[in-house]
Amino acid sequence: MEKRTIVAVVVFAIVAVFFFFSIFLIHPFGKPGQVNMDDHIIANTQNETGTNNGVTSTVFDYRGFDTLGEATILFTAVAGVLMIFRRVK
Amino acid sequence: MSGMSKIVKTSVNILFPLTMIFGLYVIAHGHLTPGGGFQGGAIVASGCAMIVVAYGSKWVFKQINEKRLSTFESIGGVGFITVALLGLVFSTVFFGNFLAGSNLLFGTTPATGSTGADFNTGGVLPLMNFAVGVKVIAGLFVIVLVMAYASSVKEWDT
Amino acid sequence: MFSLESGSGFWNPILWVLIFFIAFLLFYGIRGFGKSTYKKDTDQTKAFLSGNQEPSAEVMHVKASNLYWGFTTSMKTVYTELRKMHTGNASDYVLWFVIILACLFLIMGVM
Amino acid sequence: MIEYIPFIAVVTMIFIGLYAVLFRRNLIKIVIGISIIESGVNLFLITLGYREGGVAPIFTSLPPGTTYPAGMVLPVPQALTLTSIVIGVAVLALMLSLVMHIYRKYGTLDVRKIRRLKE
Amino acid sequence: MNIIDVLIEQSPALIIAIPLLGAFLMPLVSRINSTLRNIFGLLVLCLTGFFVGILASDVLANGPRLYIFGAKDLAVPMVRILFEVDSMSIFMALITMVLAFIALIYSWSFMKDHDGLDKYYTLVLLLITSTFGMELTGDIFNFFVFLEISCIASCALIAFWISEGEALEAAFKYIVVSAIGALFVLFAIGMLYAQYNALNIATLANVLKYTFLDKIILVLLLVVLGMKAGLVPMHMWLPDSYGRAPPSVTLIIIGATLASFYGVLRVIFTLYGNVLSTTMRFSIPLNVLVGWILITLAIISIIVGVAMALVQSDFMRLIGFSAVTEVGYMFLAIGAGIAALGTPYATTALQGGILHLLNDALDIGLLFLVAGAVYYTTKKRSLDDTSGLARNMKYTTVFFVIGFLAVAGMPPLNGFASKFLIYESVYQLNPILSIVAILCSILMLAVFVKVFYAVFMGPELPAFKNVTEAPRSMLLAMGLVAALAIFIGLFPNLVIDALVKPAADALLNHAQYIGTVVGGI
Amino acid sequence: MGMEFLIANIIVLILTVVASLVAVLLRDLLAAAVAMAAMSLLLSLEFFILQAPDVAIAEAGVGACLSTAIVIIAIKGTKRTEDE
Repeated sequence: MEKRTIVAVVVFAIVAVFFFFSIFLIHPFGKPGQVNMDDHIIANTQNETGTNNGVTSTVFDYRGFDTLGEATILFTAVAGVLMIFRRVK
Repeated sequence: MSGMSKIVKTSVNILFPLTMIFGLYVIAHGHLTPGGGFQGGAIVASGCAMIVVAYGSKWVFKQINEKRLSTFESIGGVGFITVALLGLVFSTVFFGNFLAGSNLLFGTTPATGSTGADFNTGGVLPLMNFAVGVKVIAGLFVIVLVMAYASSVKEWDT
Repeated sequence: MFSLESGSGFWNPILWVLIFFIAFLLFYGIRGFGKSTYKKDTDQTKAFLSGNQEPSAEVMHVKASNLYWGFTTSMKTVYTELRKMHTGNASDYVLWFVIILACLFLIMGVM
Repeated sequence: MIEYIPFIAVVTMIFIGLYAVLFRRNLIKIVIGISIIESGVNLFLITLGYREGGVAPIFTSLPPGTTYPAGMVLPVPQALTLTSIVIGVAVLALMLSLVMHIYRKYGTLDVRKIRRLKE
Repeated sequence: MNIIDVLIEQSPALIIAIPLLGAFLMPLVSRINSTLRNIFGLLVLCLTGFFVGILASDVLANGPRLYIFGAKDLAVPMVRILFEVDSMSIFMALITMVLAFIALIYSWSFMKDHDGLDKYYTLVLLLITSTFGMELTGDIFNFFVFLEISCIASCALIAFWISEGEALEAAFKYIVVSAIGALFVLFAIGMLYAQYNALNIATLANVLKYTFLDKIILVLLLVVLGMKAGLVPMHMWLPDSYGRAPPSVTLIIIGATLASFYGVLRVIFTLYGNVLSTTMRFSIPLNVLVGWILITLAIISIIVGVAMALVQSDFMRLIGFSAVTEVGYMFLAIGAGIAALGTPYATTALQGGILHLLNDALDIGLLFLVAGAVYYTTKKRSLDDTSGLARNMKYTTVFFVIGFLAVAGMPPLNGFASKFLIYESVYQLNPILSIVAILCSILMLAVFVKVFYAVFMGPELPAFKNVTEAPRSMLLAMGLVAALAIFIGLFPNLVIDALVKPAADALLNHAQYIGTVVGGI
Repeated sequence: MGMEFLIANIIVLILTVVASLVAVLLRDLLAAAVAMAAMSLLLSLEFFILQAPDVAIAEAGVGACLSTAIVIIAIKGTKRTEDE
């Protein structure tokens, strides 16, 4: 085996061990610890935003600015793709 | 990619309106049922991608060019940010939901708890859904179209 | 005034510029003692290479890669390692990232 | 152990993608690897938001007898994941168009041969 | 309540909204006329600059300012996205603003003969917006979104010269590295969310307990943001992309890189501000450990950057490697500041690092502008092919001399002022570090003397007999940067008192940052 | 946690991981793209199981349909096999 492969495997193993170790410290699946932010959204989505869909109200109202960023990302990607495939004189 | 066989074209002819309607439904009912601007836009754009596959990108390019599509995308983006800025004008904060609870357009508040689907709710959210829908349809379609065209043309940069 | 305190010393650019200016004046004065017969663009100023013709500009041009030849040769071992490190392979870039990640994980995990 | 299985799947997917990036030589394979990492992270976010026995946070014709907020899954991770999915497709499109262009210029997709910029 | 108060109150949102709207409108505007497009771009930037200016004057006078998106008050601080602008953020925003202005003025002539300029200006505006967003935001997921926008926009701009294979290669490498990095950031954000159910930086900082998971998160964020800032040995993308992007864009990409550096500062000083003095095993406090990790990487950056710059033969790539060295100096100062947290020279080090951030942007930017002017007139990249340009490009030569003396830290230019603070304070921590830094600074001078000889001095080659001076707008841009460099060099204390000290205090005073959000519940 | 929920979860997750592994290991790029589409579909199913229908629709539309289309277009524009 060449040196690069050995280094990569060792490093890979270390990072994998740490990742696997750390995910067991997250709350068990299905039992989130603290939920105050999300409970607030679920409880108030109907009377604050007038929306039945909690996810839509989060996407467009509570975290609407992220969605603007997301739309911008798509716009950026389109501009980038169009620029890369432009015809050069 | 050039056009495909007649069977494919016919089936796409049937499937395309269905996809279109489903996607527009998902966009319009984003505030009531699962879905929204992004999801519906992605569905419509995949319908458009089907057209590109069946008819070939050159044929599609003759119908609509990428400049017009990117104009649509700009309009969608400007619409989205305009709704957000209207929030700044009417309720003094960027992204303010100024229509919610005002009983105007989309302004009614639904009953709390499990309710039926009242389309006239959601404040500015349906407007934003529409703007984002237009933007996502145009954006994803133009990506697919331009890439398909570039891969079908052998030497496009001279 | 206008001086930058660092806690253990100070740096005053205005003072420095003043001293520099005085030094420049001195230099200019000394320069004035030079020969008055010196004229530009005559045979006086031409390069004299044992009577040979002056070589053309291309020949006289020392390429940038040849500069500091001595330094790079004496540091050859360092530079071979450094060049080996910069492979230009996109996967290796990510590999370096993962290596640093692993090192810091180990350090922080032990601590 | 068994209740951690989604998290284990997440980390496995991240490392499968990282394996593709580090050891595969084809550029498109590298792009696919990045896409798999992204899917893994998306799954991670959704998994964080799941609440045992919860339903989707949508009030339209809610199943009868649902208590809320305790009986609903968390909406914020879903919103984050939506953003992340769109980011993923944007990055994918840009990367693949670069790959197509690189193929025209270099005539190869081997990552070891695409290194005119080195040292 | 007069109109200026309203404007100041709304300015954090408008700083993002105006360039974004400009970017969305740019494809439509550029359809009409190319001159109109240039004027429109400049107009958008002027308007943004006005808002940055009034926001800066307010923040420097009255302390941090909050902006909550979608709600009037802080009733539900956990849920909404908010911008928190303190002196550090506004300092970064001012740097970005200056760089953006200069880049746009420079582009006017530099990009004149290219096509695809509507996309170019759109992407430039998007990159500027995303840099502002990264600097002003107070929400960690929003930071990630803007990081991703800046990564995509930079990648597209690096590939602008699509007819060169190397530009595409550099762009691909850049996007591979930054996409993976961004995904790890998202993973870390997920872990933070899982533990504390919050995405707001101030709220998170308030409740952070430094568990094992937080260590993992800290490492992930530090490594990714360090990579995006160009720390050795994760710097390899930086010379590639800096060397192949159009120089006018490189200036803004430097701004985006510095925003990542700002992210490192934010993570260490604010997000982990409360737990920095936690003692760990072997009774080592966290700040000492993190500080020395950063110092180690910084010293390696300084040495590797300058050593590689010495042997480069491509002009822009050489400047790219010297940018790595400059990043190393910044990290050295910050590392010393963290390792010695609480002592008076730590504050000096921090001030030196923050001032060096500004100086690095200006000096490296100036050198890139000069390299671009040389490329514009001669169409040559390699240092081997150029010679004797000083005869015909007098102004450019003067600007280059200013730039290289500043980068090498020669008095009385701005580079010296910040390096002086760094040397003095790092010397108190460990003299060897300071000596290495000074030696590398001297080597840096050698690097640029080589460039000076190869490009501007030397015999006049016949190919460059009738080379002309760079166009006027490029000279104007270079002149502006050079004037700023000289001004900061001559009056460093003015800049430090007005901008740098508040920024350093804002970083150290994380209690104020947290209290602005959490105290308002 | 219901037993059938857990079993469905585990099966879908294992299939997802297997699909991603296949997508990475296959030498034929077109097959890898199809495997990626399968992975996206399974992932979308998993999102649906985890009560995230919004994300499931987005993943099905974007991940399984458009991403695959883009990858296949890119393979058409370059070449199909991985070997040199």
